[in-house]
Amino acid sequence: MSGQSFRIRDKGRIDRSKPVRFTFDGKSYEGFEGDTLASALIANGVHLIGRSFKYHRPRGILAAGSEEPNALIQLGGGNKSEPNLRATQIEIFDGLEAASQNRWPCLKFDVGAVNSVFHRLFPAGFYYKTFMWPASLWLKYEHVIRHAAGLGKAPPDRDPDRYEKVHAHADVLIVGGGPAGLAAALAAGKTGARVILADETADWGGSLLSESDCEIDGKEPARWVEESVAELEAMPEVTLVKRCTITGYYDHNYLTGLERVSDHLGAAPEHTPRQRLWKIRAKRVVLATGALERPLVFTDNDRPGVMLSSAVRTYVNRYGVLPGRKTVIFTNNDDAYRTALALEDAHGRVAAIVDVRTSVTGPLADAVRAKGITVYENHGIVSVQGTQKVTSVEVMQLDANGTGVTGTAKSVNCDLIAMSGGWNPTVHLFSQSKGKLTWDTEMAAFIPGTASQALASTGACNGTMGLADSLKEGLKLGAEAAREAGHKGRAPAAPKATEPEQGGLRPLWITPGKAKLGRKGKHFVDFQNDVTAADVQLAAREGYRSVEHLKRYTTTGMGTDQGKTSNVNALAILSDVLASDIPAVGTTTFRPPYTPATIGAYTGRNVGKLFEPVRKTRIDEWARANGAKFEHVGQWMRAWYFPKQGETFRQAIDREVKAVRDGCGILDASTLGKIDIQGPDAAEFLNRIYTNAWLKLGVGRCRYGLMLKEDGMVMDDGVTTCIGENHYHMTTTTGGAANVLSWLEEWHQTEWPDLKVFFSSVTEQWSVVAINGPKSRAVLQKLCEDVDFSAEAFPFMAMKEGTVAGIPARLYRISFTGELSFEINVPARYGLALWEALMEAGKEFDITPYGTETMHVLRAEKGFIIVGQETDGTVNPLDLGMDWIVSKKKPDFVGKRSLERESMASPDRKQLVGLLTEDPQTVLPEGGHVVEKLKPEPPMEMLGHVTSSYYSPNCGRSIAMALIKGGHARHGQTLHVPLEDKVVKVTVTEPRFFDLEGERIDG
Amino acid sequence: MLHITCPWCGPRDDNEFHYGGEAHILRPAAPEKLSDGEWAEYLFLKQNAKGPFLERWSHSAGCRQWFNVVRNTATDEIIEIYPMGELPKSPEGIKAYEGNWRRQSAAEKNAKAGVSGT
Amino acid sequence: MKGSANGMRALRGGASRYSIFALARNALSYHENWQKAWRSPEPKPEYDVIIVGGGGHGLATAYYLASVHGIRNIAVVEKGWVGGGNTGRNTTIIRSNYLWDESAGIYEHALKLWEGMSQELNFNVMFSQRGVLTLAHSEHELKEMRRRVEAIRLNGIDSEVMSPAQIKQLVPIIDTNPGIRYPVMGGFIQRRGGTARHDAVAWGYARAADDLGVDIIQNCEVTGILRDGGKVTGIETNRGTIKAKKVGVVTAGHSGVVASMAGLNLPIDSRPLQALVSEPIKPCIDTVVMSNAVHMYISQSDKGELVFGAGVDSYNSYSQRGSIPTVEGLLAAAVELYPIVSRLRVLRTWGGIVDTCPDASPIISKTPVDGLYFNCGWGTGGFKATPGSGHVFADLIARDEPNAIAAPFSLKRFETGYLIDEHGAAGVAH
Amino acid sequence: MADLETLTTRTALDPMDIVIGGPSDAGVTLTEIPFQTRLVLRGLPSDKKFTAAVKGALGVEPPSKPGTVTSSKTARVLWTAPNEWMVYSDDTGLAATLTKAVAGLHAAVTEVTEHYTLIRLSGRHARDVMIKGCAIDLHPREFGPGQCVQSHLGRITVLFDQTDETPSYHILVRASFAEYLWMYLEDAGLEFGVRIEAAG
Ligand SMILES: Cc1cc2nc3c(=O)[nH]c(=O)nc-3n(C[C@H](O)[C@H](O)[C@H](O)COP(=O)(O)OP(=O)(O)OC[C@H]3O[C@@H](n4cnc5c(N)ncnc54)[C@H](O)[C@@H]3O)c2cc1C
Ligand SMILES: NC(=O)c1ccc[n+]([C@@H]2O[C@H](COP(=O)([O-])OP(=O)(O)OC[C@H]3O[C@@H](n4cnc5c(N)ncnc54)[C@H](O)[C@@H]3O)[C@@H](O)[C@H]2O)c1
Ligand SMILES: Cc1cc2nc3c(=O)[nH]c(=O)nc-3n(C[C@H](O)[C@H](O)[C@H](O)COP(=O)(O)O)c2cc1C
Ligand SMILES: [Zn+2]
Repeated sequence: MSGQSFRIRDKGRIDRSKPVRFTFDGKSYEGFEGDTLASALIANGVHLIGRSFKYHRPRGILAAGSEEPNALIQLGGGNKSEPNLRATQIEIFDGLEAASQNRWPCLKFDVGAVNSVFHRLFPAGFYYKTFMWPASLWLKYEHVIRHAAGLGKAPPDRDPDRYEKVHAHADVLIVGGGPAGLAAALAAGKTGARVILADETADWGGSLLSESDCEIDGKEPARWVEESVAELEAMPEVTLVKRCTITGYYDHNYLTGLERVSDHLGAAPEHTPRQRLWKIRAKRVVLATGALERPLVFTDNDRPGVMLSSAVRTYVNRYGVLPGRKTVIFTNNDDAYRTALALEDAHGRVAAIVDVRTSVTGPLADAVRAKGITVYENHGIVSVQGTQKVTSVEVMQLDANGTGVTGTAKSVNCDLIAMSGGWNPTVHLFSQSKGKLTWDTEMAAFIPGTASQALASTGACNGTMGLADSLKEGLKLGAEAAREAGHKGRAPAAPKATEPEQGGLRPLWITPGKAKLGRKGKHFVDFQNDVTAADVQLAAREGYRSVEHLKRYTTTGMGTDQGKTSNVNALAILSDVLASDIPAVGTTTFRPPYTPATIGAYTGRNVGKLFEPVRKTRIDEWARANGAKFEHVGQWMRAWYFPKQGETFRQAIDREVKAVRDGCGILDASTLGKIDIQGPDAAEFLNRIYTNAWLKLGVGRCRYGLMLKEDGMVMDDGVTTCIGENHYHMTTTTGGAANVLSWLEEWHQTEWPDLKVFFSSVTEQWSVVAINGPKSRAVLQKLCEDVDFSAEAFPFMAMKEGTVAGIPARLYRISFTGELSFEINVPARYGLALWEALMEAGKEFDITPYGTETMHVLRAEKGFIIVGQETDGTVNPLDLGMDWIVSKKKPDFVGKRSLERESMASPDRKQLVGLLTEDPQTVLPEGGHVVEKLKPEPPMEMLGHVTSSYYSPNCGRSIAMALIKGGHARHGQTLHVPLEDKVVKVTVTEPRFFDLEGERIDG
Repeated sequence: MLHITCPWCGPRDDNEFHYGGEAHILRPAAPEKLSDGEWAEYLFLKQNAKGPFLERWSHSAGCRQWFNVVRNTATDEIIEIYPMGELPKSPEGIKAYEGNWRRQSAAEKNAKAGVSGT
Repeated sequence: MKGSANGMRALRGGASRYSIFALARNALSYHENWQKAWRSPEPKPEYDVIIVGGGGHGLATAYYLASVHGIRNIAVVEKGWVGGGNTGRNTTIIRSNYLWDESAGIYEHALKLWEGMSQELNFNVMFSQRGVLTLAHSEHELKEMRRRVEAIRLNGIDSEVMSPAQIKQLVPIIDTNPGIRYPVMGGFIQRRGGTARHDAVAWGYARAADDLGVDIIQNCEVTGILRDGGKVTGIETNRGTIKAKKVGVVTAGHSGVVASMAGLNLPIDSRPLQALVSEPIKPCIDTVVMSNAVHMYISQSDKGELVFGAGVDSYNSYSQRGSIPTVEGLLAAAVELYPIVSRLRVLRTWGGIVDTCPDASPIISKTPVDGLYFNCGWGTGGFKATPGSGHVFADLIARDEPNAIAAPFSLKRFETGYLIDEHGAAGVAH
Repeated sequence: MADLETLTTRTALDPMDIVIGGPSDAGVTLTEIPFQTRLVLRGLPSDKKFTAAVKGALGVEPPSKPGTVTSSKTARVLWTAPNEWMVYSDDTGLAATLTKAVAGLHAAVTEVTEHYTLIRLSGRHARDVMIKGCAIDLHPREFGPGQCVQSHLGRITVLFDQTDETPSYHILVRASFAEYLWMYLEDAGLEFGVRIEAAG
């Protein structure tokens, strides 16, 4: 047992046959499997674990569970390093590396501890009162403050581990696997209900594992736990999840849990997650989360060696380690006497029991006295000696009302103080569920009151503190929950349980010291954030009287422990200053997570390539193989341009753009949204949704349509084709597809349910290849025998079915370039084949693949808008000069009435125009702003912005479109686009630049 | 996470649904008869009730059907779910429906003049 | 009003000033002699002006009514504790780089006031101009960004475009690998933007307003708005009736509720907006970084927590909670852009109720009721406007006429259609 | 001029170059079932003529109970909405047949064979893989063969049904999201072992 000099020979549930080596701050130690880092350090006599946030006071271990505020650890190194872990929850494994935090250069000599020297300058909220003058210096002060911020460190780079999520459903979810939770699970499980039982620790049994003085059905409690767990494991519908903290209780019985799947193994086996986020929907929830012990607030109660009494018992009984050789117990209740007995039993010496109660009687007190332990009744600890570890305490008698001390101080040597200030039921989840708390005067604690979701609380978290009662209540509520979830069964008979009987407590929220509060030594309330009783009182004095103000002004309860050990003490002290009831002061809001939860677990596998889908067309692989550059358009990847070797962006685009107008170009247009619309009222429906007229579109004919929102602003556009009687094929913008379909459904279902029409998305049903340019007809004719391509037989805005390269196809003669153009739709599986056939057939015509950039230039040459580029949700059709598509005759369509407001036609609106730069080679940046009156310096009044701007090789100059104030009346004006480094002079024109007569459409 | 019972698919998590805001906003049948202010009532003004609130949801990741819900926006408790085109039946729902200011608005009157049912 | 070095001078109204010297002096008396930051008076029967809502905007309004307009008979009534609404639960991003002139006008007005606020209020609100960086992740976003940057620059507001390499230098923890789903393709920064200690803003205004005689009445919920004919005459509260000549309502998420007390309807939806903080860690990110495409933004507080926020939840609610998928989405985005955060832990999540307008711009307006004014609709981004909003709202109340900055934000715009649509243009509205 | 049969066809997942194979004791197997005929059928279940016409063409009435599947020799019909069904079949001419059958009624048939692809996930751990990304309760008490559901899986929306007790799930996914879903499922299966099978 090398070095483990504080290991108790015959106690604990650790596996002594499995020694484990670990390091703390670089020094190597040994513990056993089953130890936490805290218990293993205690076994090795290490008590100085960390430094506090503000004063850098030396700190040790306060607790034995997840409420620990002090013993925070940086675990592991490199990218697996993790800050702020509680030593009390880390299960040790071979090779574990732990380090203390928030100290420099080392834990024992921490320079930051000078703060402690100047502590009187740093009361609660001091920073609000200073650093204001001179103003410019605040940034420097802040730099220093920031430098001191934080506890541990983030790892340097990407997390190598894997996280999973799982959805679960339960008839009954039971949180907490102590006696109450196990009992509830047994009862619920027996009914055949689907039960999930979760506990945040590595072992079932909860507080039972820490006790040596009670029995269940005549058995040691651990035995009863083992048998119960075995029984539960045999039930097929019961799921037991260890190391799983239920972190959040959300609406409608939705809870989250964080399971630490392989943290305790050191490294996760391949493909096994490190942690798993459970998302549980439960018909009923039974909370059995136990209770947390409260510290006592006395002078220098933060010294290493001051520990919660129940934690001491846990270390002794569960881990077989002695947190001190000589203990002073400081308490306001009987439970700490069990600790005294446990210590004695483990050959630890109890130097004295200091009890604030005026007279202490009962079986536990008798037992303690029988061992010869001195009990100081009506006494308090008034000072603690020893900075890095307790060496002795001074004890004095309390005065009549407990606010001062009398008599002389007695000094007692000790290396451990085990304190107990009573119990706070763990009502966090109950309160998160929006249940109302009530104050229990006898316990001096908040307990669950009215629930607002389908839940029950049992055991210590319900204020039911006795073992027998907890078991009985657990069984009852477990069975009840299962019944309410629709299963039949009764609660099994409760086992017989015995434990020492306990009396009441005396809530004494501050133990007076020798001097007035705040003058000598510190009474800590919130250990991690260094909030003292004096700070709480100061805040109240300064008018921060709401408990929420108190929290925010002093930072009480805002540390990584979220005030599990401090909040009730703080608000009790506040209520005392305010001379108000504790329940009237109330608690701060309990928020998820119950204990801090790993960000990676919320993320799960939604990282890297699974972060978000990337959508690709069936022709994408050709583009990739042929050197295309891509751009993201919504979720889609689209070919942006196809550079040839050595070409610049501009060269490639110029080449593609010219190729289309001179010969023929080919574009993958598959991403366009497509909606199949059928039904006798389809035309009527389109007529209401689009701004133009739709009632008379013949079969085989296409029409361009514009959709507005009800506020009159442009929402989407596209070509819709009548492909049969009462049958239409609508196209939408790539980004708008999903929205448009929902839009149609919404109007149909909620406004015009009487219209007979159906919509179905068919976007990916079709691969769409657009072939554009004067030679496109010739290319197509080579591949297609069953369609007459003559301008008469196949006019602009017509659709025909035929066979292209042997593939059944729909051909649409529509054009986004102003050139002769066909959009060929084939079943998606043939998309690539079609593309390749067209490329082959087009060879002799120099067919040129092009991407979205060239498409944009070509349409801009013709002045066609792109929704989302020329529009941004604030642009109406009149602004775009598209009055021609807004029907004056139709009585109504979506957005019509809004267009009739005066503001919609105001001459002052931003209207679409063309801009020509003075120097034809200058290409304006998109997003540049246009001004009329140039000033040497901003600010200057802006007229609007450049929406589209390109070099047009077909025009031999740059072209641009812009939305500018009163633009329609400005044609011919000279304006300016002031850029960072120069001003560009522009002339306002029509937003059309090429083929103004529209002569090219027939090829 | 709210648990919303789609009238067709049954109870599902709220992220399967699309929220459609206040229910029973009737679209004026003769918008041209409304003043700009009255049209704005229909277009922009919200009831935004704290307490039982009548609202629309669509099961967008499921059957894509729209339906109405009475939900207490103060507690997020769902009180009633009922089909499009019908009125609430729960006492809270009826009270919320009848107390809605829209019943008196010009836009609503205009809508009622033209259509009935919804 | 300049700060004074000796710390002895009183605040304007007589309260003693805060300073390092005051701190040292009080240390000698064990901090037992600090005055109350503000009084807790009983409501008087009548006030010239009552401000409903003790958030930052309401308190600032009262402060400027007193300090600029000399009105002293003012009450701020707050149903809970001052700063307990969105002022106390926001992610504290401050910037003025908005697209539209009207927005730039009010937010820049605010930013200028921020720059002198700690001194003016004699309360360190820890305004920290650490810069607010907005990222672009696609060609499309780069273009949108260009549009904003140019507009901001021509409005005379600072704005700098940054390349991915510069971004990496400024924010070393960001992943600038071009192969990720949303590669960082560029960004722009407003260096004058940053953060402030949100609670301190409420406290600072409360203290300074109180010092000028403003009654700050907490735990006082307004339950009715009294009117006589078309004119406001006072308010009904859980602590009785209080008369007033003018009433300014600044209740953010609860604006609809209060409006209905006066028979008014607003174009506002109240929605949950969530935020969360990590455990405190040593400084690792010094700038505020926002990203539209992945819907998240991040900063690190002076205490060390990473502060995260995302977009607003989809449904109306007053429950101050919100839905877990929003949090999951936000954190996945965080890990995508800042891989090191994966092993850090979420310390606390919460929600606020934000008042969203159809055009994502606020309402600062007279109403059809004489003497009743509303300031609301700040939605997800009103913290940054706090001083500016209070300043112009005070002006509106005092003069019964909006000034040039406030005028575009009148309720009338919903009727006329002259909206200030920050949706399409601005994206993330924080 | 090429003949349809000789033309290259590409499934939604072909570009991924998926390698067939894997451990024989894998916990899950994955298969793409690409070109089975898939039709969206719309109509009013209350219309007797409609249900009869469908039965005539498919050999079975469309299920009226939400989330259920009916099947015949020719087709499987999945409920997707109160007036909408997804029809699976091996009959490539079924669209025409069905369209003809419902002609004149307020009904619609839309071919979506290529709009989607189908991924079969099967094996003793198939349910464990599903519940990683799907919030539907797939416990045998709640969900089994003959039932179908539309919901989220990972970050996308799918329609799936359970086809046997293994369990096996047939997951219908929009073609452009198929790569994502495939990667997602394969990754989710890693801890149980994944075998890729060719469609048989
Ligand atoms: C999570 C979150 C993140 C945000 N992030 C940012 C950000 O980064 N940057 C930014 O600029 N903005 C942000 N915001 C928005 C910002 O917080 C708000 O716009 C701003 O704080 C509003 O201030 P306020 O004073 O108007 O409202 P509040 O602070 O909400 O004050 C309104 C007050 O009115 C009181 N009240 C309500 N009803 C009554 C009644 N009947 N009687 C009396 N009193 C009443 C309330 O109790 C409350 O105290 C965020 C908001 C949230 C919720
Ligand atoms: N002396 C006292 O005053 C006192 C105090 C506390 C407990 N007890 C004893 O405790 C017993 C009551 O047992 P119990 O079952 O109510 O409590 P318990 O403390 O035995 O068990 C609670 C369990 O809940 C788990 N837990 C807590 N929060 C959780 C969360 N968010 N997620 C997952 N797990 C969580 C804990 O890990 C623990 O195992 C009685 O015997 C009682 O006498 C007595
Ligand atoms: C910028 C900022 C930083 C915060 N830092 C912390 C923190 O360090 N610890 C903490 O517990 N809460 C922190 N919070 C959250 C608050 O505790 C609180 O949850 C939030 O203000 C909402 O209030 P509520 O939870 O009481 O409703 C922070 C909040 C904000 C806005
Ligand atoms: Zn549904």
